[in-house]
Amino acid sequence: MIFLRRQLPLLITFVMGLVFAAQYYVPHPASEQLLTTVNKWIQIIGGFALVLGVTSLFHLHAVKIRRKEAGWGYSFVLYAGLLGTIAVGLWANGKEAVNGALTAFGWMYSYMMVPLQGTMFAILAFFIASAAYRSFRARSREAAVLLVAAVIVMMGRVPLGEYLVPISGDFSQWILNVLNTSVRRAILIGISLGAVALSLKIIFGIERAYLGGGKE
Amino acid sequence: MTFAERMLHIDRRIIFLVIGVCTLVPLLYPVGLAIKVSPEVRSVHDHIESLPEGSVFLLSLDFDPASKPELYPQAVALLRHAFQKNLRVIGMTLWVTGAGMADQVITQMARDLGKENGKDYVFLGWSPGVGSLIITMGQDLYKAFPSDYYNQPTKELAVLKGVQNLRDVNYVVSLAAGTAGIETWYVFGKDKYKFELGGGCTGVIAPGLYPLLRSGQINGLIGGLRGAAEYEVLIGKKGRAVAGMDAQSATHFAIIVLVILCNVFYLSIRASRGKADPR
Amino acid sequence: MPFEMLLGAWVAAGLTLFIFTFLYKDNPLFKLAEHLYVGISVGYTIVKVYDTVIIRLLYEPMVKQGDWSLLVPLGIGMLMLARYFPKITWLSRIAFAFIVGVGSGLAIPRIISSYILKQVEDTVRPLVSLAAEGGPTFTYNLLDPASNLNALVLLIGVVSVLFYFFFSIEHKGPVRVAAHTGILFLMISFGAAFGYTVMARMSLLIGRLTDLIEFADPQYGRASLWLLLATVATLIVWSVRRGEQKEG
Amino acid sequence: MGKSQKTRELWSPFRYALRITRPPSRGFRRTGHASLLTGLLFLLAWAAPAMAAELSAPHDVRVIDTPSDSGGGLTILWSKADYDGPDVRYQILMGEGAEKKMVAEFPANSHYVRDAKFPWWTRPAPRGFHQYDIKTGKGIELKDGTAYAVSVAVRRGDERAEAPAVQVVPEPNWVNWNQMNNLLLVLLFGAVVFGSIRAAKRREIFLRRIPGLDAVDEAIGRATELGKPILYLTGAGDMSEPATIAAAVILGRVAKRVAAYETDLMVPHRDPIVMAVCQEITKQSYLEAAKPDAFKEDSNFFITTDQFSYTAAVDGIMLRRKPAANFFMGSYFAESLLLTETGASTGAIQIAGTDSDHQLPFFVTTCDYTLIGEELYAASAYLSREPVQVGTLRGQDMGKGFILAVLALGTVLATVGVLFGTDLPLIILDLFKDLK
Repeated sequence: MIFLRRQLPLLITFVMGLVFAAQYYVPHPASEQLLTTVNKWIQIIGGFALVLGVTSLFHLHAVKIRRKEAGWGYSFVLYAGLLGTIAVGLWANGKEAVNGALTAFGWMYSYMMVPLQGTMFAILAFFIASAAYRSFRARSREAAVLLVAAVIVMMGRVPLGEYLVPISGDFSQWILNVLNTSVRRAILIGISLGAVALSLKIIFGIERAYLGGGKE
Repeated sequence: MTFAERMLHIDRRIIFLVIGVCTLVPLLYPVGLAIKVSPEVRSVHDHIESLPEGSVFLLSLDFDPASKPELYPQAVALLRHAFQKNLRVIGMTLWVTGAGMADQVITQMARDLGKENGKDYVFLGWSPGVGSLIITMGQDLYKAFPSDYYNQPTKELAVLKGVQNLRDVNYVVSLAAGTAGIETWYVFGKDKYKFELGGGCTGVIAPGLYPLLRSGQINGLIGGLRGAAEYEVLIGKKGRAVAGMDAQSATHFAIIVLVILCNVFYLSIRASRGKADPR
Repeated sequence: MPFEMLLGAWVAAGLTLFIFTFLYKDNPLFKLAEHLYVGISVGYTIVKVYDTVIIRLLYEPMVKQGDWSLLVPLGIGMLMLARYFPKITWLSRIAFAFIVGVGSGLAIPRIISSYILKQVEDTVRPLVSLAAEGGPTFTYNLLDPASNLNALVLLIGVVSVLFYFFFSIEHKGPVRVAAHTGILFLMISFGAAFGYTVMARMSLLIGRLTDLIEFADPQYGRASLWLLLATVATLIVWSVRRGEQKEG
Repeated sequence: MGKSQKTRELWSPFRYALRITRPPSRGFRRTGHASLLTGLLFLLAWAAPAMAAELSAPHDVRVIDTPSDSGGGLTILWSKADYDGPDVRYQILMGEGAEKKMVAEFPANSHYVRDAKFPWWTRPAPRGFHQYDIKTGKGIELKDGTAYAVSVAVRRGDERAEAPAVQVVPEPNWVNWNQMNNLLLVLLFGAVVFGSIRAAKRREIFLRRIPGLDAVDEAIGRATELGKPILYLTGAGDMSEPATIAAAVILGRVAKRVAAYETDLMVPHRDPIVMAVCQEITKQSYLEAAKPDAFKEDSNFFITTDQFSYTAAVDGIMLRRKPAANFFMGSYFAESLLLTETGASTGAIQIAGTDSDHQLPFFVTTCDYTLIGEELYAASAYLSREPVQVGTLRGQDMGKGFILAVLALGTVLATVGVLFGTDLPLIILDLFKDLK
């Protein structure tokens, strides 16, 4: 029993990890086939994980409604949106359009999902402005450098900027292409080493946080 | 609290308002700031310009509502240009979720320019298959689309007279928000049936399509809202995209001015208090 | 104008405005849109997962093509639900172990390839190039990403930022200088990325506002205008009533 | 095009008969260290009759199954010739007799082995040789295990010369030798990491202070003073991402402090598995802090997987519950700014840590402290002081040191290569290339 509980998961991780790391070095079609199959499997298993999440969401709002917490009425709105979408979606067999004509599910997607999502994104435009006002202060040399770079790039990306300061377009391009690339590259190298180290530790059973409960 | 301090802790809703106004006003009353036209946009325009009246122009609107802000203005500009040049326009989409919107833009533009459905243009709608659909169209257009979006039999349409398959199409432009788009049209269409192909795409995927442009697989590329604005400048009809670029300039400068102001206030406070950080 | 499009315009314009009210203050209209959004998006994901996973990846291949090997992922997926039964909770670990094991294995060689080798390969460039007549020269055109000067700047940037990320040595002496240069590079890059993103976000805002302007057209029954009025009126009423409640 | 091709083929026998042999090209002598096999082939080609004064058939033609591929591919190699230039064209032909067809035609100064990016350990012929790969696709189908006849012809205007066809069988391979440098690095780095973990178990390893971390305690303290809750986000990643694991480890530390002070903790999630894991971790922390009763199962809760509806909900929580401290650890996308700006407007202390480089600018500008990239991993090691974590960090530092050395040495070697026109530095440089 102890073996099943503690060792079996580690063994599975170990075997799967080695097999799929090795898969990369094998160009044979059999190895490609293996990769496609397991990708499909992961997708299926991931689908079940959603059940966990949805149950948690249902539970959270059910509690809110039961306890009549502040704003519990909105939980009903949430339920209505959720169940309504599912009903409409199943009715349309999960298809947004049939023969080029929108289904009710497609209608919900185009006229509810897309505007809601797009508007949340658009709110970022306002927030980015207020963030700039609040935090772009030349408190230190570093902060000054940051704000100057931001201003140059903002100038260089629009017609008015290119018109007022003709060099700003090329200069902002240079900052983006050379300076920005070098920094992102260094950050990437660093975090990639971290990611590889972590993956190795997971495969060899040294890191077990993903199993929950940290140490045991 | 001094004036500068008050200004530093200004209610952020005022900033929101500034940004909102700076976006909305240019959209409603475009100024039309000069926009540099890039060669890749110009080549799409010049190709359409070079087509004689009555040539067949196929516009594939391969995007869904999520990419509307960038690709819709491109579609409007291209359709306007094609209709003005009295080309025969065929509209279609490879994205099932985009059919309704595509129909809307074509109908709207045709109405604005006094074009008649079936005679000057046709909207074929969507049909499954993506790559194989393009291949079928390359062999026989009427097999791929026996009827158009409004269920009119395509064989009887005046606009399609003399058009058997994709070889009879003079220019194809795909406005794409991803795959099932420009690459698809190249691989399954242009490669085999030898029509000229142009593209338009969202800003996000544009860098990935530049290799196709450099190798001549597509003859031009309209990238994002900026590309749409350039096209509008070329056809001399400044529309949403140009207005969008004005709005973009306005907001960028609003932010730059805000940043400068906030530093002026900040530094003036710091000067009056010595070196202490007035956070 | 077909009815569903007209209705769509009204709904889309309304929801857009409701979300925008968040800029003023958290309020019932935003909360309504927010909860609706969460509901619809979860519902949408459930339908899509049902359609792709249950129907297209599981049911059809198993029943129509007799691919019974899919019972394996089905079984592993079921194990995940063991979390709900305290006695057999440990079974769900098998599912986690499978996913994480495959993920880690796949990651290692691919990360080395595209984030380490590829990046190193592209940073290691000769600092001289051959001129047309054959002699070595140093090209310093800043606008050409492949020029020697840019190769040098790139190298300095990568090296100094890497120095900043050393954790097991003290930052003093030359390391300190390098790490400090690294910080400057970091800040320039952050500033540039910030400025660049401003453009992308503004395009989205422009897109939303363009839609609202379109829906203000008479053919949509001036949806945006009427809804804007209604939204503002609701907000005023709400603020007044809340003010009264606070006083009372 | 097809038509003219046929005419040319009709003509070729005559031209073939009129040819006079001619010594091989200069190019071959330069790459004189060719393998024994190439040498033999070269002799064969030398012996072959019928070579034109102006245009000789391609020499040393060798056709092999494309090495390190998944099958359906053939590689043709032949030496370069005097006449290589833009006006002369090579043709690749497949099949025999009437079924012979042209697969490709290209200028004779293109398609060299050196363009094909082989590392030195798998290069099938000297770098000056020509190379062409025939692959399944684009109207060609090569079946594994079937023999194909392939030949190379050269054409200048109307002149044409063709080398004899070679039979070869395409096959899939079991090892991609081009990527062995990748494997070598994995093994090397693995050894370094495990070695330093062992070292860390035996003795203390120095870690420099990370300034953002002092702020963690400060933030928890302030929340307790104010009697307000703490909001902790673990990001958008799943449990196999290092950032998420680091976020979960740091959550464990934060939860322990929070438990000791009996402050409220809220952890909204986007990934159900991460939620499940974090629940366990939080529970454990409360146990360790000897406050198991204070643990609430629903302090970790799921909202939705969708980016913006999640954000809208978390923003709502910030505005309604007004947490005194917001932690943003893990990986983030465009939602970062929506979260941090809303948080800032409620006056909370904000501490972020992420390896999502594209979101770092927003965290850096809007949060009080930000753990940049690897600092996030370092923070979890610094806080836990576990030998495994500390040792890993040490191993990563050694990896970075190694890469720094490669960058410096590599640049010097590459420069020397250009200055002296030599290929020798490639022996080292090839080891650090990403080859497919």
